[in-house]
Amino acid sequence: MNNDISAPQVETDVLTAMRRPGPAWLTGLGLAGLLFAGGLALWAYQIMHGMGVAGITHPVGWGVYITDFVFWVGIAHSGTLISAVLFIFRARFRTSFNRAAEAMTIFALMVAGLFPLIHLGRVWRFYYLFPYPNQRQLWVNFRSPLIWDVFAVSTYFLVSLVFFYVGLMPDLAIAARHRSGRAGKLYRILSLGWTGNLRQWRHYGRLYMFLAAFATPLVASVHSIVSWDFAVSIIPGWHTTIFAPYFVAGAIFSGTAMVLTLVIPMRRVLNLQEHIPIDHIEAIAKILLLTSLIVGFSYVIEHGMAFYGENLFEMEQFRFRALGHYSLLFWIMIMCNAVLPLLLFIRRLRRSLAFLFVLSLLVNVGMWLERFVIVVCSLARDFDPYNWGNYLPSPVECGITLGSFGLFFAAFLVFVKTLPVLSITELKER
Amino acid sequence: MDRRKFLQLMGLVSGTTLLSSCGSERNQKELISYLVPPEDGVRPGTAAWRVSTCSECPAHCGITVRLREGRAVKLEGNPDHPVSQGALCMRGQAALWRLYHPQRLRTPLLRTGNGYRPIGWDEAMKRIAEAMTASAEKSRTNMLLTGSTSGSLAALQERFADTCRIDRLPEFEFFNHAALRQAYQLLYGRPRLPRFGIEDADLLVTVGADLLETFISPVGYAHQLSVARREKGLQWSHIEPHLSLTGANADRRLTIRPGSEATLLLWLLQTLAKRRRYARRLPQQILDALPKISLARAMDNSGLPGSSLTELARSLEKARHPLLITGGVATAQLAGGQVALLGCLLQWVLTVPWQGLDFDRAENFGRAGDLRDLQQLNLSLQNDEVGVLIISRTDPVRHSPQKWRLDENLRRARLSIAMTDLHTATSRTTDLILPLTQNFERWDDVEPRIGIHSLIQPAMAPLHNTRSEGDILLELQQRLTGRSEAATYEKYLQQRWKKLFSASQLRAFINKGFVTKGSPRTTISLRTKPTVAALRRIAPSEPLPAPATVITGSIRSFDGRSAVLPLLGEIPDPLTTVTHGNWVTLSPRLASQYGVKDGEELRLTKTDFAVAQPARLQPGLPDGIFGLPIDSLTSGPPGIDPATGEALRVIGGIKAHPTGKHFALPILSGSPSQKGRGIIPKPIHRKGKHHAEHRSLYPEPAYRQYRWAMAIDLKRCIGCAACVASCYVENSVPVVGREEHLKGREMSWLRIEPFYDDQGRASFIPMLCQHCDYAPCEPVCPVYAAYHNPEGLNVQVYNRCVGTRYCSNNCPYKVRRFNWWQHKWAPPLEKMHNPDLAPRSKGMMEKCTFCIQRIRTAHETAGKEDRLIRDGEVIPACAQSCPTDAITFGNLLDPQSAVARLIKTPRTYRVFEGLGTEPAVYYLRPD
Amino acid sequence: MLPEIQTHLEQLKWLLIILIALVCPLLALMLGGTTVSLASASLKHRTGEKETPPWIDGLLRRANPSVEHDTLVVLTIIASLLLFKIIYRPQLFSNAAWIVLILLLTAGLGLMVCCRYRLVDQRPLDRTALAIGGAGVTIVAACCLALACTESILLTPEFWPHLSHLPYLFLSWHGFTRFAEFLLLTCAITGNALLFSTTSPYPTSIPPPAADCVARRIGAGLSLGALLLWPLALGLEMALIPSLAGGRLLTALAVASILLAAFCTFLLGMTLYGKIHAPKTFFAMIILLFWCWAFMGHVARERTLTPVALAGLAVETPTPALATEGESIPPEVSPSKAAKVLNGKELFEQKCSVCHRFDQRVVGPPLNSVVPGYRSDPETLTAFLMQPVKRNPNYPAMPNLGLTADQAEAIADYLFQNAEP
Amino acid sequence: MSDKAPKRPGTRLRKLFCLAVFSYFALLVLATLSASLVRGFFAPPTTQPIAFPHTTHADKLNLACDFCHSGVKQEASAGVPALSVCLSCHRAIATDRPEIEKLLGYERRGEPVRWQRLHNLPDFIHFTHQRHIQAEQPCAACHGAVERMLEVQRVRSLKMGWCISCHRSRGAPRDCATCHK
Repeated sequence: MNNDISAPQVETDVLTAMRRPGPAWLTGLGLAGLLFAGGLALWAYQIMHGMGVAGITHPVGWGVYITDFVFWVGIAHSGTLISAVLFIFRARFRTSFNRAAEAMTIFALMVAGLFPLIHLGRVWRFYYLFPYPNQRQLWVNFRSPLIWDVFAVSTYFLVSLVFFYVGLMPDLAIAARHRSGRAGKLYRILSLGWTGNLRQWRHYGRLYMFLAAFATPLVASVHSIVSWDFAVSIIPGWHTTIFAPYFVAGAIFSGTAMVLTLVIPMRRVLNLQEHIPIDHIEAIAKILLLTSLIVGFSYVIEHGMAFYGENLFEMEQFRFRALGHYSLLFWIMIMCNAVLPLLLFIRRLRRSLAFLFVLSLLVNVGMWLERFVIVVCSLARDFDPYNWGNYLPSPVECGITLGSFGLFFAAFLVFVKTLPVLSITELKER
Repeated sequence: MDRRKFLQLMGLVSGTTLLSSCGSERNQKELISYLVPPEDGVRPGTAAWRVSTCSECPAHCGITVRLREGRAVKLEGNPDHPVSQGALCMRGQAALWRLYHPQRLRTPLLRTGNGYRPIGWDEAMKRIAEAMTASAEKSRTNMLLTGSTSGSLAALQERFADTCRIDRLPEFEFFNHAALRQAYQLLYGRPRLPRFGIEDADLLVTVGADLLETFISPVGYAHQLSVARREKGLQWSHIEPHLSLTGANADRRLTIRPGSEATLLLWLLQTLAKRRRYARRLPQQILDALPKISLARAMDNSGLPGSSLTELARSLEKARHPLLITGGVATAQLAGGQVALLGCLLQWVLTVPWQGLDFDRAENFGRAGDLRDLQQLNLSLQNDEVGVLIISRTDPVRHSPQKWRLDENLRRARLSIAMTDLHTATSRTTDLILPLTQNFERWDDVEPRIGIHSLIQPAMAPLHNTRSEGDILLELQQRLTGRSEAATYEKYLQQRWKKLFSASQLRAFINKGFVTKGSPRTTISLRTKPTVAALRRIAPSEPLPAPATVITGSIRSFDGRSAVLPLLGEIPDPLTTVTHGNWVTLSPRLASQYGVKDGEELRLTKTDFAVAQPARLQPGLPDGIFGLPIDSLTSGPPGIDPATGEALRVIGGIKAHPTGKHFALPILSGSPSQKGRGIIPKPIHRKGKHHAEHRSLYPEPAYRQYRWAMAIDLKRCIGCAACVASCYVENSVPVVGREEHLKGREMSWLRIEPFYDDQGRASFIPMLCQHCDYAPCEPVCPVYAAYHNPEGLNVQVYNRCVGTRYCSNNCPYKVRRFNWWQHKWAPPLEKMHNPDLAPRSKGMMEKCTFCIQRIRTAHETAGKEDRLIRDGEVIPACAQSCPTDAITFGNLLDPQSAVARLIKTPRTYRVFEGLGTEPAVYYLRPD
Repeated sequence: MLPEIQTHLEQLKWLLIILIALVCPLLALMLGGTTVSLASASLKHRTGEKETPPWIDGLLRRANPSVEHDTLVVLTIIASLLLFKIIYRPQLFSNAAWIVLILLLTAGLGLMVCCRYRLVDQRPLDRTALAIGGAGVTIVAACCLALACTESILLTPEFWPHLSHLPYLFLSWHGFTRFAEFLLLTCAITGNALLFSTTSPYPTSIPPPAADCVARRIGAGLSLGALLLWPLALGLEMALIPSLAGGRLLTALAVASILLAAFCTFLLGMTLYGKIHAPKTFFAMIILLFWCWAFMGHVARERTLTPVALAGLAVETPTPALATEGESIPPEVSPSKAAKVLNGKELFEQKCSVCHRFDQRVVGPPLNSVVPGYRSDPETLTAFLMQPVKRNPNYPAMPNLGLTADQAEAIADYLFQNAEP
Repeated sequence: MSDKAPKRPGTRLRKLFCLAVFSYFALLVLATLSASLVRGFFAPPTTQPIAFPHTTHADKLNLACDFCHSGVKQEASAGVPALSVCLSCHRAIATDRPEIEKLLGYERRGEPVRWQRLHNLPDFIHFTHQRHIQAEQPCAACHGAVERMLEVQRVRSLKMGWCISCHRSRGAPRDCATCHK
């Protein structure tokens, strides 16, 4: 590691990233905000007119909304992985990414939390989903995976928020010192009076270790619950026991891809090249390769089990996925998720930023399509051939999906300008 | 005059006040008191039943109308009515949509340019009277053309015609069975259609007659068929050139080349005549007059293998009660007269000994004419001989060939008047339109068969400013002759009924809805001389050149008259599952020849006949045939058969070419084949691999008194979708229209799924919520909207549903429907809502509830008498309306109940039993 | 219910209100004071004897102004509870439950008092004392919650019959809001105590000692927070109050107390900025808020517990005569009044004369034409009077007045006497 | 709030603070008023077309409830008495009173009386009086002492929680389909 950079140099580099936003940043924020506003308007339109404006129909009751929900919860998993799991493994390269990854987790979860409401037919009765004591003496149905989702995603959001904030406190104190006037005062308050004396560091260390240990099982549990939304049903193509590990691997895969997508351009724009060396990015690429292999293996398992078990419904389902109405999306998914990442075996490609950036975009496209194929194909061709039907996303659904991307990127842009993008304290330790 | 005063006049005091408004469900804010307390019946919250008769088609089935708060909300068959025995077809169930139709004519309309101006009744009557008197001076004749009329209205028309110097033209119906009637006239001198004794037959051979769709009395025949199959072991073979719902339900379906029915019947007659037993029944001159025809010629002419012909002849000989019926498509072609004659002759030989034909209870087509009379009318219109032309309850413009240009000729009449309740092709061309009161708003009686008088009784006060036809005629008579039979049509009815019935008969007539008066038993005898003359005239006919098109009657709209009802457009055609549209069917192989897929337009042309409709692939349809439902005919039939006056419905030598245009055809079936999933387990169950004996991890469901279950006998189900229409009306299921169907968002709680095997044989399965013991939809609903109640029902609590739609996704039968929109009911359709059911708003899931409102009412009556619900006390709307009693509903925990007994038969199975959902709907295998 | 209590019920209710309005501020002060002192004592205990920052001692000193009146508080609390039980719904809770509640409350108060004595003597608190004090505070708080829920359940008479079967009905969101309001008032009054009970007069030019400064800041914070949250709690209570209890008066009271809280905040602002120093008025304001809060409870109860609403509740166990305006609610609907004087004439006047006359037709037929028919056997007339059946079609059906046998007998005799033969 | 002597810049802050507190309280007063408005505390009492006093009929005259509300024993809705039931007595009695004048006016015009409904259940609920009367529930259990009310008012919340509690403690069926249509 290049430890020739002095401590104050690290501080000035990271904090200069937070100075007055340039025109590029403003246009980016404006565009993202516009997308998000468009998404909200479409959602209001859908509430006013009814679910009919969306493309979802009779056999295919779920469509783009649930795909987006699983996609965004998947993205959120990178934060926990990088900040908690790698912290426990004492991985050095973690410090380049953990702040960006944790921020990404929180914003992705905020976006993911919206979709269970958007896909509700009567969203003005959403409070039926929460188990508060009510005069009707009615509880929610605790056997329903949708209720598990409510608990899992909210727990995960809180833990990530606390984890992100605890990690941020020392950096806020540093930022407070460098800033004067109103902003400085705000940072001082936010850092909860962090003075950096020995006692505080002792507490901080212990707390951070506890939080990391506590967040690690979340990596596996939250996305397993999200996969159980499908696994507990009896629909061919959903009702398989492989879903939990398959979805967790998929989540980490798309999460790390999104980290790369965000960090690579950020590194160049905010010129933090020295602080995020190529070796660290190569380490992330290795994780990408590992999870891609797991996901590829899961595809093989899924199709293999269907034809091995000779279950009529499953065989038709997977034949339809590969050769049916949505076969193009299926093959793009296979290409993006299982075949292209194999190029990462080549060391030179692993270190070339351009290739990694393009690959990460493709991986996220692949992962979105994977969720789309799972959700839609299984519902399109299930038990009774009379009910087979196809599904075409409607403009409203696409608008709301773009709106969700708008919200995510707007939040990330705001984060970049208001909070230190890299963990200054950990960089110094390095 | 309301019903009570009317009945008091008749000296019968029963029934209730007809107050319309009390405690209507819409605005719950007010409790509106009565003026006079009702003796019984119309009390808020309880239903009253009123007997009446359906007049959606000339069969006139008996119905009972369910009234809630003075509104008609449901129609059900009148249990012991001789025509329909308690069942009702799809069109009968949808008749309420005609009563509350938003576009119903509300006032008389006078043509101004090409638009219409509403005018008052007096002005309309004055104009008609003046026109009739004026045309008398100008040596023009006034004419009255009506649809099939019977009972008192026919008598009044007779009197009206005599007194007001107006010619009463023969009645015009498109399905007027002219060829058959002429054949009977020729053979026995009785121009009537006999009642066929199908319930006593042990072998039935139908040639072209679509018994289950549009032939004379479909519901009656369906019921007779199911009784004969159940008790007499009836074997039924159907001979037709194309594929119809009747053919699909026959035990054996012989597809012959179109136009070869005459030679086939001739060969059958000839082979039977060889046997002494039958030869005795025919006089010798007739036997000699029979033209000779060899088996080989019959074979290549009809396209059937020799074995099936001989086998058919042998079965006819062996049967003790054979019955042969021709009609429908077979007699509606150029050689139709010969087919009818030979068919009736064969009937004489086979059926008369065991009295299979009953001319004393003949169908009431007595005064029906045919298209030749219409041609005559067209001619007299052309040379301006017609003064006032009154056209009532029929649509000649639509059903006459394009080349006659009847619509322009109508304008040459001095004054053309159309009496109808909804706009038709004819009413758009006449000068004056008089709106008629609907079936449920007027007093009347009809005579579906000779001797059977069936009552039409008002269920509610007329909705709009309409009048009954009887009142119109009486007022015209009053204006023209200064004297009328009676002040109003009700008084006329009273006088006539008093003369016709004894006091006890009258009481039964009012309470039960029908009376059967005995008619003298007469025997029919064969008139040999005209028969021989006719036989000599038979020329050997060649089959029509392929490819041919067959114009079929539609079970959804009869001859097109019911197509205007939105509910009938919404329910899919049983064979093609297409809704809201027109189509032409062709076999898959023919389609690949033309290179067309579902929805691509195909243009059929022959000399002056041209039709272009989207194609629909129909497995089981012979290769050289295009099936055209009657609604797809945009310009009337291609021509008429000069010999019999029937419209030509089978045309050979058709040239067809795809036009390249593509129509989005709303097809509800995802795939015509079961793909080997054993939804209807034909003899070869899926590859024989049976699941291990099913063991469940779940606790045994503890039902205490009731476990509601249903048994559906697929052998009896004929796929007529009467149950689907009944379910739509009973549960106020919204009609969503074509665009929503294209997206696959139909709302029917119950659907008929047609599946075809590789030989193209169709079988139907009604699919509804199975109310499973371990319902996959219940554990996944986050808010307990899908909930299992202690009586085994899977209850859907509408106002608790949040709309995640996971229940619909997880249901293997996909029977749950989601309200994508807030469905609006155009006024006055919302009056048809069943108040026992909650209105569903957008965002709610809904599904079949085994008519829980009926179960609840049964619980309340049983609770009042402190007893359990008896078997058969709860009948869901679908089971009640089924003509063949295929659906049985009851309590599984009561071993004596019908459904429990049915479930023990070996044919019982359940759909997707292997999934372990333990459904409560047991199906009985069709084989 | 003793007759004397029946008659003076109104006065008793006012007495109860006054008692509640008196007791609540005291109880609140005790509760608040003990909590603050316990907290500061435990802080002191935690940071060890030596280097406890001065402000903790300041806090300790302020939180225990005077202990003498504690015993007085305990007694008045018990008295008001007994009075509450007497006035309202003795049967709502079994006496045993109420006695247990009183004992618990006294035990809690006792624990708190003895812990405060230890604090007054400035003897360092060891762990057990802290535990006792904590236990005391929690018990009293629990009892206050129970009392708030009682106050709420009183406003929903429809749930009374089912309380024994479904005890969880006792807890309600409205009850919790009332308890939250009580806690807010406690914070306000404690904050006020900390803010104003300074050893040195305030404001003074010389800066007061550091210890007081922290205590004063905590006091200001507490009361400002309480006063700002008070309108929220009232708005919530208006939303959650059972439908029967709500009304214009109650809303007016709520708005009044919000304005009062606004005025208090304004006063607090001025004090903080040293403009005025008026501990007395501020304290009076808080007491007034307590009175408003208690009086709202009273108004709600008055609106709900009308005899009309209380009818038909306890179906199985016919309720003993409820203590309301001296009238007994008839157990079931067909009002068969206690048989008054067995005098046919009066019964006839009161019940039959409305529709019948002897000589001419009013609603029913003239009695002279009907009664002679029954002379042969009087029993049928009595039976008819008890179960009137519609006989003559052109007269409306005679209603069943639910007469008892002897009433019918008396009327029948009267009719036989007065109708002509 | 620093308690040092107020400095010049502090006043702007203080003005801001006062404004904030004032608007906060004003807002909360509005919130309370609107909460009461929504709850209908300010709604004018429902005025019936005819001021029918239950006190005289049910209490003084001791008429049983089902004399007028005849539907209560046989079927679901209790219903209101037909005009002829009122007129059977009031054609002859107390015809001078203004309310009876109104009644006779209705009868002359042949127009039904449109009573304002107080015990109003949502339209997805099915409630039968008959089953509750059969279970020996007195009318007062759900309607209070109507014979005491000069002007009929609702004294029960008629909310699901209350119905469920009664069904639970009396062992009546709690299957959703019992009440939900």
